[in-house]
Amino acid sequence: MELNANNQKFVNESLKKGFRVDGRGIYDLRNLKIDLGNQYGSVEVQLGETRVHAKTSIELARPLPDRPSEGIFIISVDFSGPGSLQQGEKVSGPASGVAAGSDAEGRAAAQEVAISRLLEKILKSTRVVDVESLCISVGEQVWRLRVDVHFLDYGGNYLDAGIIAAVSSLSHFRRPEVLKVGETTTIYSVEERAPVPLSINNIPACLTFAYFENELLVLDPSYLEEKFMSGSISIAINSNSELCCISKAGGIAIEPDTVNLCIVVAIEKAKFLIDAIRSALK
Amino acid sequence: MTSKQDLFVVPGMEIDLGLITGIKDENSQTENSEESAVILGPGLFEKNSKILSFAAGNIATNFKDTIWVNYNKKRYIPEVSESIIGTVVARTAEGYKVDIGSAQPANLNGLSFENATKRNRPNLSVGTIVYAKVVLSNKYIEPEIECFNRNTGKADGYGELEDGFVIKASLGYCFKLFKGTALILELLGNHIAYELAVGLNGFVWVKAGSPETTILVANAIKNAEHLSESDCALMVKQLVSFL
Amino acid sequence: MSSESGPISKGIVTTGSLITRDGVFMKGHGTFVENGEIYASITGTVERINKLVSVTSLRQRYSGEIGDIVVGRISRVGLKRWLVNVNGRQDARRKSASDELQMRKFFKEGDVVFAEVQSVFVDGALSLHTRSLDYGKLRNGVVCYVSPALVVRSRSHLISLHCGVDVVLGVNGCIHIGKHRVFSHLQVDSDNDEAYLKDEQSSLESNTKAGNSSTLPNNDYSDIYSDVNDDIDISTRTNISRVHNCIVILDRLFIRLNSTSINTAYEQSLQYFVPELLKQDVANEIAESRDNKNSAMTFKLLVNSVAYGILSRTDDLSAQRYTIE
Amino acid sequence: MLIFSEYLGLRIDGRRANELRKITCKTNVIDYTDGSAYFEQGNTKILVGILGPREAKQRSASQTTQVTLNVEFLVSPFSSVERKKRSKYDRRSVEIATSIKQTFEHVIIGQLFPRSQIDIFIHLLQQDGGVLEACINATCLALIDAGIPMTDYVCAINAGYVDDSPMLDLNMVEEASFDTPNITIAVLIRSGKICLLQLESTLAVDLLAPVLELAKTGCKYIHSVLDSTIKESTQSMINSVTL
Repeated sequence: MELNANNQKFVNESLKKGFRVDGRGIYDLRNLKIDLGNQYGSVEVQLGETRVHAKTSIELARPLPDRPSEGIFIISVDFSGPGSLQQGEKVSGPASGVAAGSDAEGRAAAQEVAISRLLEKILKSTRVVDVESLCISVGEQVWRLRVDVHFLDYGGNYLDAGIIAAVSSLSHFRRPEVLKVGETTTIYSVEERAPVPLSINNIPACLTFAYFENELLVLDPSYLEEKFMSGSISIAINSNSELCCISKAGGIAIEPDTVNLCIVVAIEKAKFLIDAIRSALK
Repeated sequence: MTSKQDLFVVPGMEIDLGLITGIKDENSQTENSEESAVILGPGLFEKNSKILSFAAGNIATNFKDTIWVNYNKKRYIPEVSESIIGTVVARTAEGYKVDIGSAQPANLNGLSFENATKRNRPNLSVGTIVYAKVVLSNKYIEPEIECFNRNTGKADGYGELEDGFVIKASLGYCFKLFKGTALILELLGNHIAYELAVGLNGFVWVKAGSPETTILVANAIKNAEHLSESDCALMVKQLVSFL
Repeated sequence: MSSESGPISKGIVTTGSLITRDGVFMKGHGTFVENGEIYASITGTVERINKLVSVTSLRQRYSGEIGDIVVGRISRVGLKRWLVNVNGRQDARRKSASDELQMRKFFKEGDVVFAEVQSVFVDGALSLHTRSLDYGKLRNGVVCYVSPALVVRSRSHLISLHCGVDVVLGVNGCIHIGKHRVFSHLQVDSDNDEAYLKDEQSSLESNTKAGNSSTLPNNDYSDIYSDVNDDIDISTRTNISRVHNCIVILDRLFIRLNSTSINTAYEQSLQYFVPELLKQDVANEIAESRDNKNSAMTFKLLVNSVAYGILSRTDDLSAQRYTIE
Repeated sequence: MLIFSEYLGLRIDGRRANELRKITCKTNVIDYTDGSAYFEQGNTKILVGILGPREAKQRSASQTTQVTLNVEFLVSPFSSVERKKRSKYDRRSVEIATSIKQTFEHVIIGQLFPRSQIDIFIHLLQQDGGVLEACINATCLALIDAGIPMTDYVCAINAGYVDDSPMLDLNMVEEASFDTPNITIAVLIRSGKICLLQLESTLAVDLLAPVLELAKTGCKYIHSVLDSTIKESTQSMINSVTL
């Protein structure tokens, strides 16, 4: 309900003077809370007001015909209920340039598709989970790993919170141990043998910047900033500081060196996020 | 207005009307035998001759004939003569549609502004915010709001709000702020000059000299909702030190 | 005057190219200003009228001006107005004071209307009026769409070809080709009663404003608004479709439409059957033979340099459509 | 082994590292559209039709103060090796359509056409890598042909690293091969600003800058091709009209 022209003008005015509406610095992340659930692989992440829950589960399956030696890694994203982006989208106005009614829902639905596709791309392109390690016996039996990401409360910047939740959940998850002796493969139930962690190659972190008129940048946009931004760029960096994914689709055009600036800041902040995830999992 | 021990009710609890008389007896000592008509305020409803509460909150009465429940909610139900802050959502032929956080957007007639005539009427664009008063609210038709005081014809505060920043708060907190009894307002007032407009529909409009002071005031008010008075003073001292 | 003003580009400019840096110029249609410099926002030729710089393009949708004569089709009747689709940025509006039922007696959905632009709204919608003799409903014919740039804003928009066919050139690129409309009986009856002529020709609201109730034109004048197409004999029908195909060829080859170009194209097309007209080779022939002196249009050079694949009316998007030279 | 031969440095289709595939394009190819373009980049063939700006059809779009853009991206079943009927709403098509809509939303000068909509129909006839880039170039051409005011040309290209040397304009084989990181970039020609940037594989940070530079020169070349096509077709129109 705070989408009105006054707030839009106020957000822009204060950004010009280097102030953010929630008092943060330009490159400050909101405070991050990662709570591990009682089950392996169930994690809830709170980034400022944004709350996401991720759950990893596994089951046996036949491998895909064209990739007999690889396990299957599925990411499913769910926005239903309070977390959906349609909340509070009713209000129109020059602020979001969006008319009330279906158009707002249309725009929100497209945003949800964009977020889930990006989340999938980042997790797949950075090869967080080594799919070869999920193979039990080539061509017959593989593990089918599935991460469910539920977005619970929309406080802005779902993508970064979603990545943190998914990655923490994958690292925290334990699968039943498998012993392969010659032809016979025995799968120990959780009671018999302690479950084994997945082989995680590296932990990526995603940093999203929102930008406003004449190249004003802010990291980790909050609800209001995300509604009034003129565009955003998301940069995913893995644990050995390599670029894994960049997505800048739409919004006003920006200078190339603004992109480089974002990358430099992203590398710095990615280290911080990855350490936060690692310390939470100890 | 509330009796010494606040009687806390939960939804579905039966209220016996003796409460009004009971409280009244303590103060006025007059015996009130015959059945006087009782007005049920928000939070209460009548079901086969029993009064039940549908809200969780404290019972309150005005000792004469009305009894209601003070309960906190976020979804605003328009009540006549309440001041609210709304956002213009659409322009209609005779005025504007204003979103005030209730089920349906309210109608604001183009002429219901201080000295507005058929020819010179204020020209609000979509997205501007207005401070207005609810003049018509009933279950079946869209609420009606106005931006001027009907009897004096003056705006006295109502009308378009320029610039400033709007924050969302729960209705109960806004009610407290509206009455002006909240300590946080004075504490901030000692240090910063700021303008404030409180809408009973859960919006507070703040405007101070510069963006950073407006941010400070807005965040202070937002955080003070659940702080005790001493913590409020502490918080303000800390915030002000940053200036 | 241009000596002391800064350099200004001439001829064809494409989107985004700089026109002039000099602050003295004002930006006109088809341009935009970015930190003091004027850039072209569309592709076309630069036109400078002393201080005003604008870019005119041949490929833009029709955006109306006051006084334009347009041909359109009624798309909706309601809310005290007729909505006319004139292939413009917004549907044109034609106000009427009477209620819907009465309005349908004059124009209803699907009628082809011939009107003049009265005013242009800020969002590009036009308001039309039919307040002079030859405006109103067009019948007994066919409409075809050409690009608006080809129709020149001239006084005479009604061309009567000697083969008994009327061509109404709408500035918005809609052209109505129909049976010749005989005006005689109209003049005779109505000249004795000036008020009456004004009444049924002029738009309704001026009528009601004048106080007298909107008298419904009695039936013998209803043919002005009747939408019954009277039966047309075969020869006129073929003439109508011949002229139609000629206009389609002219549009394909992007040749300006005026009485001369249509007449000459019509004469050249006489040697062919009407359906043949739309075949590419026949069209080229017509174009070549059009090389007569008075129209000074050397088709020959034109057709060879621009080989358009011409869509034959009957079949769908045939493969020939995408042959690229 | 993607490099055809080591010492010659030729790629699998015989091109050098910074060579683009042959681009042929043509405007005004469909009659009943306001603007249309046929664009071929190597074996990727795209047809774009533009209708608009015209009266907004859906109710909601007719309220806005800006033009509403809607983009439909259709893949023809015969477009790639195996015939597959893809619906307009499968995820990849929706994603490409939204990327194009977002890219052009800020380039088209939308305030000139309030309450109107522009429809862009993109038809992928044949695909051989670089689909999103070719769609952007084709749409830019069609928009200019339709005379829709824009602030600049938008040219797009993909580039990447094959056997760790930067390559321009990757075809399907190069794009899909395992270890080639590739980026897609759309650039505003005049200001050199970046409209769209997508990287979907791991790439060392310092390798990004050179590939960005290479891609920008590629875009400049594409711009020259598009520009000459537009100039040619405008010139021929002017000739035939003024004749």
